[in-house]
Amino acid sequence: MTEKAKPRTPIESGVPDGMQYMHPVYLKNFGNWKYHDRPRPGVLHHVAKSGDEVWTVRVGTHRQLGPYEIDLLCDIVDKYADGFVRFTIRSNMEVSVTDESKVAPLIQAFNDAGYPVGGTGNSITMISHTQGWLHCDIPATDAAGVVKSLMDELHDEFISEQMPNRVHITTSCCQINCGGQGDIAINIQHTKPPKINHDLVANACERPSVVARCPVAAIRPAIVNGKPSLEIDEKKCICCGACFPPCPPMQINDPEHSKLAVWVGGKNSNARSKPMFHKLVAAGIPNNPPRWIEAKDVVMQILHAYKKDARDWERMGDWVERIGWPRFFELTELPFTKFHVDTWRGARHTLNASTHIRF
Amino acid sequence: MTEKAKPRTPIESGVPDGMQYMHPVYLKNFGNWKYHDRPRPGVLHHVAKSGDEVWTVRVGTHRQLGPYEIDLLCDIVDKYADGFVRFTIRSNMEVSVTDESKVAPLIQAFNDAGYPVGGTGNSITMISHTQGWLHCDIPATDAAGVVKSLMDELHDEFISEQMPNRVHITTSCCQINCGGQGDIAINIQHTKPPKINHDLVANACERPSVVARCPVAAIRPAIVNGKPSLEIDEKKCICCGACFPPCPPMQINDPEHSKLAVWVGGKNSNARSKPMFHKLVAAGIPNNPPRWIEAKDVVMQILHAYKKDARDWERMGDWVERIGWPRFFELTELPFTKFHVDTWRGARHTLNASTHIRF
Amino acid sequence: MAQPKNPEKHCTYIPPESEKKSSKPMYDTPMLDQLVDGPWPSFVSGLKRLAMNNNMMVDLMGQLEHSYNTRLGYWKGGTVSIFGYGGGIIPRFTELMGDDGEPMFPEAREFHTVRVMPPAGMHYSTDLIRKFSSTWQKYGSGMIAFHGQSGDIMFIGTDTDNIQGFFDEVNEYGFDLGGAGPAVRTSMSCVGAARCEHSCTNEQKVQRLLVNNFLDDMHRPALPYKFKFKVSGCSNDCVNSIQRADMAIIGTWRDDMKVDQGEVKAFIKSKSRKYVIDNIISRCPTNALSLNDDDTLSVDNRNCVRCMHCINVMTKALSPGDDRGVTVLMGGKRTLKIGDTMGTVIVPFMKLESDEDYDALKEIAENTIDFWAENALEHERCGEMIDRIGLVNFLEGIEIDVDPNMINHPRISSYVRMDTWDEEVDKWNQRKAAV
Amino acid sequence: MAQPKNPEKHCTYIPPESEKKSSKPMYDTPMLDQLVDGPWPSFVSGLKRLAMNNNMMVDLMGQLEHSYNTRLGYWKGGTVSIFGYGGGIIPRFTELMGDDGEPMFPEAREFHTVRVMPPAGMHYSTDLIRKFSSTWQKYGSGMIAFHGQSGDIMFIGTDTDNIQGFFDEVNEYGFDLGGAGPAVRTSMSCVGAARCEHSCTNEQKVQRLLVNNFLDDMHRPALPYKFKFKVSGCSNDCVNSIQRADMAIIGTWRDDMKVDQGEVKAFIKSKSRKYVIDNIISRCPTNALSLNDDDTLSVDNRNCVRCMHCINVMTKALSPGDDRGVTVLMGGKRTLKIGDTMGTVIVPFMKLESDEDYDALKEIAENTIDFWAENALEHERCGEMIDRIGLVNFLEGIEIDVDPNMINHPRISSYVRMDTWDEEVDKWNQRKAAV
Ligand code: SRM
Ligand code: SRM
Ligand code: SRM
Ligand code: SRM
Ligand code: SF4
Ligand code: SF4
Ligand code: SF4
Ligand code: SF4
Ligand code: SF4
Ligand code: SF4
Ligand code: SF4
Ligand code: SF4
Repeated sequence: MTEKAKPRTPIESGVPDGMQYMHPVYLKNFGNWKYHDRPRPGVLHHVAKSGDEVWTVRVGTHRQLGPYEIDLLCDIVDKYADGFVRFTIRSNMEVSVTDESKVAPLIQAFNDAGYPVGGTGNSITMISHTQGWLHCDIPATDAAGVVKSLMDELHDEFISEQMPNRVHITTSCCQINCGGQGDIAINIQHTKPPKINHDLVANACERPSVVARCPVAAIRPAIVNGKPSLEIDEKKCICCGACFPPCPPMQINDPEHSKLAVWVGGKNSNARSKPMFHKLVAAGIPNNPPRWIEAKDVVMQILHAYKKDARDWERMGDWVERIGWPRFFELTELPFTKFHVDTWRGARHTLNASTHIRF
Repeated sequence: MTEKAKPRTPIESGVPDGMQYMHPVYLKNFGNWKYHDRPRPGVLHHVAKSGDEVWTVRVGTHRQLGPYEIDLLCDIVDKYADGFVRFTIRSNMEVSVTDESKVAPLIQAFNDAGYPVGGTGNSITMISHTQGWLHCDIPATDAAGVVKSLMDELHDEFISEQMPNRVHITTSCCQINCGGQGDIAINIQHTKPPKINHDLVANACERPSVVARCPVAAIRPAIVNGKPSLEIDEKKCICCGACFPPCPPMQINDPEHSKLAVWVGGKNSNARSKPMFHKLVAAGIPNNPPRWIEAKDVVMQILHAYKKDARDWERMGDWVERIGWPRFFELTELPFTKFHVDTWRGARHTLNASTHIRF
Repeated sequence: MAQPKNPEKHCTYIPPESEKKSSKPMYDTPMLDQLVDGPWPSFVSGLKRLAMNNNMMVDLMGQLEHSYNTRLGYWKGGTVSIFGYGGGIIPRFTELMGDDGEPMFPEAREFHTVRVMPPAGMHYSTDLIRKFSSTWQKYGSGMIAFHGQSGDIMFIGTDTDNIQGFFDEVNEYGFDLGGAGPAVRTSMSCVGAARCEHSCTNEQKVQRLLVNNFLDDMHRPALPYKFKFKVSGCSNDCVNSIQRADMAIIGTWRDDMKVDQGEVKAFIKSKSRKYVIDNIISRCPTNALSLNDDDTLSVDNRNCVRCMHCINVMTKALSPGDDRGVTVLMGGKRTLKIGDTMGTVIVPFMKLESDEDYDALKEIAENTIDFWAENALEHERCGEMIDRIGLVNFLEGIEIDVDPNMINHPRISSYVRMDTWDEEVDKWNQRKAAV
Repeated sequence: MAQPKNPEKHCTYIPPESEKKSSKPMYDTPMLDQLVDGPWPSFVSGLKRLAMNNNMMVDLMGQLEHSYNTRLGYWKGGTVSIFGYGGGIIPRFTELMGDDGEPMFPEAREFHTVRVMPPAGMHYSTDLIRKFSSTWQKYGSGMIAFHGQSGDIMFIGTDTDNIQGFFDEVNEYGFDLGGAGPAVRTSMSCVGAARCEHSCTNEQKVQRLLVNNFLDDMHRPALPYKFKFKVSGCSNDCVNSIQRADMAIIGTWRDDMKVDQGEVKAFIKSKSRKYVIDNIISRCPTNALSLNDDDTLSVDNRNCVRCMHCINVMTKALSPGDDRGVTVLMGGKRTLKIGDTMGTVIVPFMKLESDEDYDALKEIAENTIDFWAENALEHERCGEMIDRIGLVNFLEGIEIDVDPNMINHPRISSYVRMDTWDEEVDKWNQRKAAV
């Protein structure tokens, strides 16, 4: 680390042009691709209208890269490929070559360095990654650890294409859920209202904003021990933790009572069905570092059922729509409880108002 | 009319057993039917597991029958059939014979008496009928007149089976809508808040109930001219008329501003799609007795588009789901306005959150 | 329209003045007269014939014509009942007064409707219909509606004095009043087992069982609001029960549907493969049908949702299975206060064979009406209450366990507190173990 | 796991103690150590290698191990920025104090993240990546995340003093800070036109056009809350734009999709008719596909909703049409306050060819951000505002006409007042006439 640099007016250059760092064959055929197929898991083969072909090898990473990994990976890309890399939205690297014969050595080189090649097509690709205890100010769990534990388990599914369709898993380290919707989402669910650290409220907290932030209006301003503080109506509070980021004295995280919940069937694509939100399937799962085995078990139960029962091209959500939620709970052996019945605004629309029932 | 009978304790006999008035072939094969087909419009042919067969002729009526019609119809049933009749939920009569050769003479007899035979399968059957000006205490329009006008127009569609699937039309004489959901529903839509007759409120109205009845909390108790009355927040009021039945001084009906609105795609059956509510397609239609031609025109526009464009077995709602609402408005040439966008609770779920768009 | 060949036996027939029995002259009704013509039988001809019979109908036509001119209705309610009952009559008093403050159409100053429950399934002998007609000519206008939207025979048009006599007479020959006001209402069941191959239950029996169990709640209205039962024999739901009943009972089956592969082939032959793919295979809501390359049909019965579509189309080839029963849904109604609601699945499947089965259904209805009667606000339908208190609380109230068939999908909102998750899991596990 | 054949070139490699450059001893990290093994590359090995390089990472590992033990996080926010900008840095200060009130892991007492926008489409040369790595070793921990969920390169771990130097250096070689706080945020576009045959627009151009137009709103956070753009080249929406962007721009086409019937036949031959019926024909959401008896495919292009499914399955046989453009949706976001929302169609289709087309898109974004900035409550996302004020008012605010493509279906609630129906009809008719 160096001495302090003196202020300089920034060049507001914005988003850099991607073209300048792009593989030449991408540039040449920009907007003119014809079709693709997948010669093997982890490899995409795109054919351009010009007749050009390109093979892209997809490599799993742990997102947070240091100089060692960067050199290791870039050396491979320089030696076995053409010196260009792109990253996917899921922190996978994509390395392209225009010569088919280079594919196998490239894969070999990645594998020799311990990096898995896969994540394409109907595989389970890299789990979406958030900050967790490493960096965020509000997490109830870690991100990198959860991802590593699960990807260890899912490694074989990453490097092969044996699922009915692509599987997108997301994790998030608090209920805010930066990881987003997923075929399977592993999220935090608090089960106790925040403990208010009244001593800190007066300083650390803009009280009107916190009051406004609560989705169920459970917070009201109050004077506690003579100081302005807040009060929670615990009967109303749904333990969502939304008050915690704007007001750290609203201590929501709890080693015991911040549990994991698993959600299923989120889908962003418009293929076949319209985009769908994920739905709660399991909760009360201990937040158990370093390997979160209880959460992993739930995820594996779901994946096994999906793998066995779903049809080609059915995303997790499509599959459950077809077989119905009762069957989902039957096949995964997960318990169904009153908590599965939605209670939020518009909950009426989630009730089965039909005789469409499977037996 | 006779002299006053003196009170007698009622026999609380409840719903009479239908078996005692049932056609013998129904009784014999009760619960043991095998299949049916329709040899011609207006005729159902059911075959029992026993091998028994029955032909049922469906006849349109105007629901409100007097002694003349009752005798006329019963005479035919006695002479050409077996003396049994049932009524459908849509006020059609069903007359069964076990001898196929009786079908044609029976139909002939009904037709000779001016009664249409039809309403089966993919026809347009009788419109659901409510009370209207004839009897109800809150109607903004008539029922029998609207039904007669429309059925005159739809007569050919009643006696033939030329639609993609069965068409169920409903009408209602106020926004309460006793006629229910329909493939096409013709309902009242008020466009001015109730005029309060303050002189009457104190006597004729239980004020707290009316206040509670308003779906948007637009009514509050008030003292007007020294008497307890009510006040409407006209900005909030949605002119639904729900306050009128419990409080007749809330005069909502207006010869000019009570308009007709047409709704499309209601479906009660669970066939293919789950049951669906009908959706607004046209409003501001004058309430124009005795023949309501403007409303009829809208209905005919919709029916023509459906007949031309829908596929076999598609109910109105299924069809529009497939072709999309933009195309519906295009094919029917009905205008699309901001009023078509829902604003009621849960309206968010009615927005298109996808790229599923037809061009 | 061509002249009918036998005018006196035709629905357009109006008897000559000579046969007029009513003593009042007919009003000019130019508006209504425009509804005489046209191919559909005209209620105006009907009204005219009735007006030939009695003065009440003469004045009724006068008032109706007035409504057509002013586009306003002129009836108001009131209180009329028969001895021993509180409901079942819809009283109407005219509000249309002349300058003298007296009714403009005095003979129709009262024009009540009597709601009478028809035989279950709406089966009649012509004798019975004629009997009704003659009784009603004695006590009322002679005009009978077959039927009201809730399923009543509506005897329309009489005055307070004649109500009791009419009731006594029809009551003697086996008929009872229907519902009105905050009461259990008249019910409907589809034709079902009587003449429909799709029927999976004895609709009439269910209807009678339920309604006849609540006659006190029907005849002496004291519930928060109305409560309707409706019974359909299959998912086609020919009585619109899901959207129009507080408690809907719908027949279904649990085992495999029956397939006659010979009839499947015959159907394909008559219609073409493409037709079958486009109209049957790809219309199945759960992709449970697959057409094999040899023109036989595979049905994935585990995923079939008993929607009836394929069975409706291929009536000869396909039919419901043998292990039959019903699904119960609750909470359907029209629009007031919270907007339309549909019924929600409360009992995904129950057998209806033994007396115990029927008792169980009755008990569900009793628990529901009891809980609703105690917990609903005034004028709150069951579906509105469910919406207000939530399905789970409702289920607890009627002592039914939560079941995934009740929902389209589990919650999408993470806004929920789940401290007692483990207890709820135990409940589920115990239930599973008990099976 | 088998021993790697070249351990020094393997992701499990930890340099020997002799190569350690950091001066602090490593902490015992038994919890984290359990994450070293297993087939997936381990971030713990990564952390260890970084801790060999600098003390900040030694202490960072100490704090992280502590979190693993206590199951609690220990960072709090604060205010750190570079000269001239207000956002783009996520400052972190440790809250984990020893008994002496001093940080337990003092070298990591500050551990800020710098968000830098990557090249559009996330394309890199290895040179560029190596350059980032060496700059970050100079000013920070050396740990770089490719990428954050919003698309930033996250340079994780530095103190306040080093922020400006780091920025100046990367800024000089062409990179700028991303968004944080109530600001326009960093955006993403899919690989799209660069390497995907489905692409219907120039994703990178759209992304750069929009974001670069709002750099002031990105760098000097003063909006009600965050605002995200995301760009996908087709409905597969590989950047999750509908659910995760305030404004989503998605490529589509208006004319007929392209069908190569030869390839269709080849596909059927390789997979069987039944497979094609069950996996393609009957999966089309609008039944727009029909398999002809001669194994050709009919596409009902008027009713195809461009969902991409059939094109995804038969990549060689089917492809998007030529008349391409984009659909714009607004209001997607995660869960806070009102529950998750998805974007709603605001522009069903617009061409993006001429400069005017692109200007029109920019104008829509500008109008939206202006209207939202003026009308949103504090901390209210665009989607929450739309939900609160209603779609129609929002459209009026941004001067876009209502269109039936914006809704799944027209209103089902009759609770609406429509006095001005005729005026609205006139508007529609004028619009129609104008086309
Ligand atoms: C590289 C990447 C885009 C990028 O700009 O980085 C990408 C690239 C492709 N996607 Fe994607 N998708 C990528 C993330 C996504 C996402 C977002 C996500 O992962 O969170 C989605 C939406 C996810 C969702 O619905 O929740 C996504 C939904 C699809 C779909 C729709 C699948 C479906 O049936 O629902 C397709 C179509 C398909 O599978 O053929 C698709 C297809 C493709 C194709 C085949 C397009 C093409 O012709 O080149 C690309 C190769 C995919 C493959 O893995 O076989 N891509 N794709 C992303 C790779 C992520 C990864 O490393 O695993
Ligand atoms: C870093 C990142 C996760 C990651 O490790 O990748 C992240 C981290 C945080 N997010 Fe996020 N969000 C990140 C992408 C997202 C996404 C995904 C996306 O952009 O596609 C979402 C869902 C989409 C959306 O915008 O709704 C997301 C939804 C949120 C929300 C919920 C917003 C809502 O309206 O519901 C918050 C809370 C807030 O803003 O008040 C939030 C807040 C936060 C804060 C600032 C926590 C806080 O309020 O103090 C986190 C800072 C962590 C840190 O220390 O760096 N983050 N956040 C992602 C940004 C990195 C980047 O710039 O590339
Ligand atoms: C007689 C009646 C029941 C009764 O108890 O009175 C009845 C009888 C039959 N219905 Fe129905 N339905 C009757 C009202 C209904 C209704 C309610 C209504 O009319 O308001 C519905 C629900 C309407 C809705 O969805 O909004 C109804 C939805 C069906 C369906 C489902 C159609 C669909 O595709 O959605 C079928 C199946 C079919 O068409 O083959 C059906 C089929 C049948 C069958 C074919 C059943 C059978 O095998 O016998 C009967 C002959 C129908 C025909 O017209 O061809 N019936 N049917 C009703 C005749 C009404 C009339 O006079 O027109
Ligand atoms: C007569 C009848 C229409 C007809 O001509 O067929 C009718 C007529 C009236 N209905 Fe109805 N409803 C009739 C079937 C229905 C139905 C259909 C059904 O039962 O399947 C519905 C929709 C289903 C439902 O129950 O929601 C229906 C929904 C209503 C409602 C709205 C209830 C709601 O919760 O939204 C009201 C208003 C109320 O009860 O406060 C209502 C109220 C009324 C009142 C009592 C008007 C009033 O509040 O003063 C009408 C008396 C008219 C009269 O003078 O006879 N009527 N009403 C039907 C009853 C005849 C019969 O007993 O067979
Ligand atoms: S999910 Fe929560 S804890 Fe994790 S990075 Fe996002 S805001 Fe932070
Ligand atoms: S945890 Fe959520 S519900 Fe509870 S007080 Fe905080 S913001 Fe409100
Ligand atoms: S729809 Fe309205 S006016 Fe008509 S009968 Fe029902 S309550 Fe009366
Ligand atoms: S008309 Fe409807 S909205 Fe208006 S005051 Fe009456 S009940 Fe309320
Ligand atoms: S509901 Fe089913 S069983 Fe009853 S009549 Fe209709 S089709 Fe037949
Ligand atoms: S009944 Fe309906 S769900 Fe079952 S197989 Fe037939 S079409 Fe499919
Ligand atoms: S969104 Fe469409 S165009 Fe973009 S990468 Fe995915 S499949 Fe290709
Ligand atoms: S793209 Fe989707 S909607 Fe269009 S034809 Fe193919 S499957 Fe059907």
